[in-house]
Amino acid sequence: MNKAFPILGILTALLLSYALYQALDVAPTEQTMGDVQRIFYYHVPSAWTAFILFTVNFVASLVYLFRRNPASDIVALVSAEVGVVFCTIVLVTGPIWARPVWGIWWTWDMRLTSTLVLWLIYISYLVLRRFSSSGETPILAATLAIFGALCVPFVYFSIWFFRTQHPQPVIGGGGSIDPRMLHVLLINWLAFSCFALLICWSRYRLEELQREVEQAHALESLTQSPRSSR
Amino acid sequence: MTETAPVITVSNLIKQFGRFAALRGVTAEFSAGKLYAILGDNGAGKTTLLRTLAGLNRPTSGQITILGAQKFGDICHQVGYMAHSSLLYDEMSGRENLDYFARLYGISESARCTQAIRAVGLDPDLRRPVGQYSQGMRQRMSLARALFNDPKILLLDEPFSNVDIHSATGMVHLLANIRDQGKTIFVVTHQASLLDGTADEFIWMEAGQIVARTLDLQQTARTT
Amino acid sequence: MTETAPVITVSNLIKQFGRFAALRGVTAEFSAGKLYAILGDNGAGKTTLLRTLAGLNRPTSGQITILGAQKFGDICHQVGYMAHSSLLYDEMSGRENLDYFARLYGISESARCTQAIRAVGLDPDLRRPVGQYSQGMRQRMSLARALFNDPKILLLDEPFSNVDIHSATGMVHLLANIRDQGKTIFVVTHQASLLDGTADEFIWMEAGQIVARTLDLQQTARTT
Amino acid sequence: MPAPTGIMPATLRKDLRLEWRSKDAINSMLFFSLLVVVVFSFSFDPNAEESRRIAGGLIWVAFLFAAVVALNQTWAREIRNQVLDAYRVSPAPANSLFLAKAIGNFIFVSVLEALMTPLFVIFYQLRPLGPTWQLLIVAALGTWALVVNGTFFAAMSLRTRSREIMLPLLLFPISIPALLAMVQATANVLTGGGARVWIALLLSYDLVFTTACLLLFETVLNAE
Amino acid sequence: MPAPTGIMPATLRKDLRLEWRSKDAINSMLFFSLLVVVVFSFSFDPNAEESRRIAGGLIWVAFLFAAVVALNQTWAREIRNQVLDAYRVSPAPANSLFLAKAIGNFIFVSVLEALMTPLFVIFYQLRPLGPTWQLLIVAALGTWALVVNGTFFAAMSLRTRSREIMLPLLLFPISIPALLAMVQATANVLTGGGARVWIALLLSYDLVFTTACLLLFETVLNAE
Ligand code: HEM
Ligand SMILES: Nc1ncnc2c1ncn2[C@@H]1O[C@H](COP(=O)(O)OP(=O)(O)OP(=O)(O)O)[C@@H](O)[C@H]1O
Ligand SMILES: Nc1ncnc2c1ncn2[C@@H]1O[C@H](COP(=O)(O)OP(=O)(O)OP(=O)(O)O)[C@@H](O)[C@H]1O
Ligand SMILES: [Mg+2]
Ligand SMILES: [Mg+2]
Repeated sequence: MNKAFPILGILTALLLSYALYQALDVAPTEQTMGDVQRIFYYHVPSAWTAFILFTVNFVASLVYLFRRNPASDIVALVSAEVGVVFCTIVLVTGPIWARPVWGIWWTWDMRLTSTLVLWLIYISYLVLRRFSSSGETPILAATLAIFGALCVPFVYFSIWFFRTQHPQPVIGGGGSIDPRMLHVLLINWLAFSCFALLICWSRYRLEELQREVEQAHALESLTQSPRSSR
Repeated sequence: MTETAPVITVSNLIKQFGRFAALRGVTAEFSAGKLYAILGDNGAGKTTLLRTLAGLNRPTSGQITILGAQKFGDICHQVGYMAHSSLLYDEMSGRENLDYFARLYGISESARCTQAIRAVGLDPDLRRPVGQYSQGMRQRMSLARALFNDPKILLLDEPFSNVDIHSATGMVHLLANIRDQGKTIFVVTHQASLLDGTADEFIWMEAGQIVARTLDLQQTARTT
Repeated sequence: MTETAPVITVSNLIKQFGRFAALRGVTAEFSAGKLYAILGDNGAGKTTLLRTLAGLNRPTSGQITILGAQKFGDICHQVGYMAHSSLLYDEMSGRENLDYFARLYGISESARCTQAIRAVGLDPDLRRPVGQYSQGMRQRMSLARALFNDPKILLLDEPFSNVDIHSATGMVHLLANIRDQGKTIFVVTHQASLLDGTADEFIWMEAGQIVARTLDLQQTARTT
Repeated sequence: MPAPTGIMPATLRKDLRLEWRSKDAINSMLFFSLLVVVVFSFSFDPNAEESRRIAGGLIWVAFLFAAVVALNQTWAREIRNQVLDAYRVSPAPANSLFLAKAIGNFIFVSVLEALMTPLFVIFYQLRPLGPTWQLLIVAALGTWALVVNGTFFAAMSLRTRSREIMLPLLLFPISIPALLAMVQATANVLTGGGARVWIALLLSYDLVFTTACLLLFETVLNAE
Repeated sequence: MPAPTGIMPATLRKDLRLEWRSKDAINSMLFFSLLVVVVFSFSFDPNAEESRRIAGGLIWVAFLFAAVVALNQTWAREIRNQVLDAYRVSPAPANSLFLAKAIGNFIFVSVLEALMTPLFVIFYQLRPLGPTWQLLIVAALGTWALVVNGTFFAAMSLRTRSREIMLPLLLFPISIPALLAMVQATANVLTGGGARVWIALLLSYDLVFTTACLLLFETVLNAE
């Protein structure tokens, strides 16, 4: 941790600023949408990062249910938290983009809707963790995570069927992408992934320390003179 | 008397609730066919110990072996548990309650339930719902619920509280009988004198630990 | 000792629950500054009597006069009542509970609450919510709730159940002190021996009636 | 009798504190309202001109649901350890309890409304064509109407004896005029009309039923 | 281990009996959904073709909310005297409890639907233009979808603070696909289309989540 962490930190900072430069300056301006389109380089990488983190959450929860090891519980918690943050970025950048381009903040398009539902599911996961009074919150949370993951395909299908009956909103039609744009997009994605990893790592450490503190308190009450602890 | 193999072995049992340790390293062996009285001040951890034995609390660390099994699920039909709360549905009569719980244990003869209700001194035909019982009647019905499946191990959390003195003495006789059939009984109580002469061993708890085990009540080898 | 005027007069009190009569004509007088122990088998109607005195049950027929008033509402601030259940909010600490109930009685000095908690042997600064107390700690906090408004009449329903023996003895001393300040105390209990020597009178109930009143425990003039 | 001033605020504060204890109360309410709005949008496929007509109904049904959840929760707390009995034996007037509960629920539901309304506006692209300030009045009066009757009947349904008469068939006709007025008023304002008549109706409804509740609550609370 | 046959039916029978005695769940569901029907019928003059479009959403939202209220009630019963602990110490498999609860709730919600649907039809002058039998399938599958997840999450929310509000928080996000399918299928059939795709979707949703619930329920029930 001690050595690798600052290195990753610096690397991420460099990558992020390079990606910013690429996105704002190097990438070509889109013809119809103009400069607003550059939000694309934040919008899409955030979405991908969020999806990856949610997958991590699912896997970690499964592992926890079988192994009951605290480490995978912490991984699940952390990936859900950071995933929700990135998903929020998608949900914020999307409408910011939509307003000038489509003229409305929100529409019940398939992709928007499914992202929203995904976000709701993982928020409810975090809410459960916060509100649980059980001594075994991790188990409950892991179960919910599995339900959430199972739900994702249904969300996609249902919204797909739902919306095929109505014309797709404005975006449609965008077949191929300018290779330079793709290049910038990938760089941004790499930067975002590093950034996410960085946050997850430090959050993981924090959670681990917090649990150690709890443990130490309990140990203290174990060794304390028994009378006074009542 | 020959020394029997222990039915319950507990080693270094620790149970934490968040930052608070309610059991702080309990190690003990209990043998079959004995009646153990568990005594101790309020908050000593008696209920927590019983709940942990009954598989309702998962120990933070430490080992429990009951009837040779490590997993409570394997032997749960041989354990009877009675708690502070009645564990009964207030809206049903005592009889209906027992009939339902009997099904959970795969028992279908209702004679067993009738017998258990009689044993604790209640009327099996009482139609009133349990919610309208007096406190002591509820307590007795709750004991009947723990007894009816004829368990090898009985875990009783303050069975005598709120029970009148006659019935309590009756209960003690009942428990002594059951013990004499080779069952192991744990009774948490604050009315130790009721068990004087009946209990085989008194177990004194304090602040999450067993501080003494004595063979009779007078010999209070308490360390405080 | 001069005969004091009765603080409570009960005449021909009947309480029916549907078809079942829990109190079947209770007639009695109780004088100030005494500690009455109410004894009797389960289902004898002790709780019902106490709840009726506390204004929680409306008598089917019969008369109750407490402190000269016919309506409980007029003197309710001079009565303390402790029930089987804790009558406390599980989510708040004991201190917060008492502070709230003090407001209901128009008491704003929190010193009274601190004092009551100390009196029952608990720590007023305990921050844990009552829901996490052990059974006996809850029972004591519940007694504190009945005491804090310094009532003239105390109605206690099984205050010693689930309380460890040290604390129970402590509680008895406390009650004796309060009695000596001229308060009237009713204690329903099944652990009569705890009150032996302390209670001024033992009142034996059976099947909804007072069957005997004796001055000490040995003199069990029971008719059964 | 002690001065009952401050009982209502104290009770209200206690309720809010208990609510707040479940720490992120506001967060969870925000999330709850978001979910309700989203569920509605999925079910109704909002498009501007049609949705403006039904939005009045939608919004109030959502609030009604929130209110039902809230009401159940706040009363459940009071019967957990029979705390209500503690209130009943205290000199505190029944109406203080009623008002505190009603106001507490009013605050709770109002917060939800404040959170949900912007969401509705965004998702349904609502823009009131009529006078917006009237909507605020309608919301306040309407919420009070929901809450005051809801609190009363929730309390009634706690007391077993009165449960039978609490059949929805009784509560139902009583609530209809208020709901009708709220819905119509909201729809009118959204589609460009005024809502003075409805406001007047709501106001008188509130007055009548608040008075009725205050007069009758004591009876309900003290029913056995 | 004893044969676990008959545990599920016994538990189901017990639940139905309790509900029959108290009528908690059905009363509150009925009340809520009656209000919803009336509120909506006031909030827009239903004219055939428009109401047909909107009725699908309306009906299912009403049922979803009613189900949430019912689910909270049926589980509340299990924790009243910690009866759930009695289930946990018994050898009865967790899934029997789950299935019994789910089927019980399915019955409650179906009864509600059977009562409410005629009202909807009358108030909104509905006449399905598509194949009516598909509606029955949609209703059955859809109700099961709501109830199976609802039962699971209600059991989970027992372990949380402020459990009443927790249930919708957990249930709604995961139910969105099912809800969407129900609403769309109903609307399609009403307006003259078919609903095969949606039925297939609902069927697979039901299968996947029933399996998941059965696999995971034991873990949730036995978590402390
Ligand atoms: C309003 C809220 C919005 C949300 C929640 C949202 C969500 C998403 C998500 C989740 C993705 C990644 C999915 C995937 O790669 O398959 C995505 C990709 C994308 N979004 Fe959005 N979006 C929003 C608005 C917009 C707007 C207004 C535009 C532009 C007009 C837009 C353009 C794109 C493009 C071009 C992609 C990449 C598509 C691809 O690579 O397949 N989004 N969006
Ligand atoms: N769920 C819980 N969360 C936090 N602390 C708890 C919990 N359950 C018990 N405790 C604490 O653990 C300690 C032991 O409690 P326990 O109920 O085992 O005591 P006990 O010996 O049964 O006492 P009593 O004789 O009063 O019933 C107490 O200090 C209690 O406050
Ligand atoms: N609400 C009620 N409805 C019907 N019957 C009741 C109700 N409350 C009490 N009873 C009955 O009245 C009788 C007396 O009950 P009570 O609770 O007064 O007994 P008790 O003397 O306090 O007994 P215990 O020592 O067991 O607490 C019992 O038979 C009981 O079943
Ligand atoms: Mg205990
Ligand atoms: Mg009693």
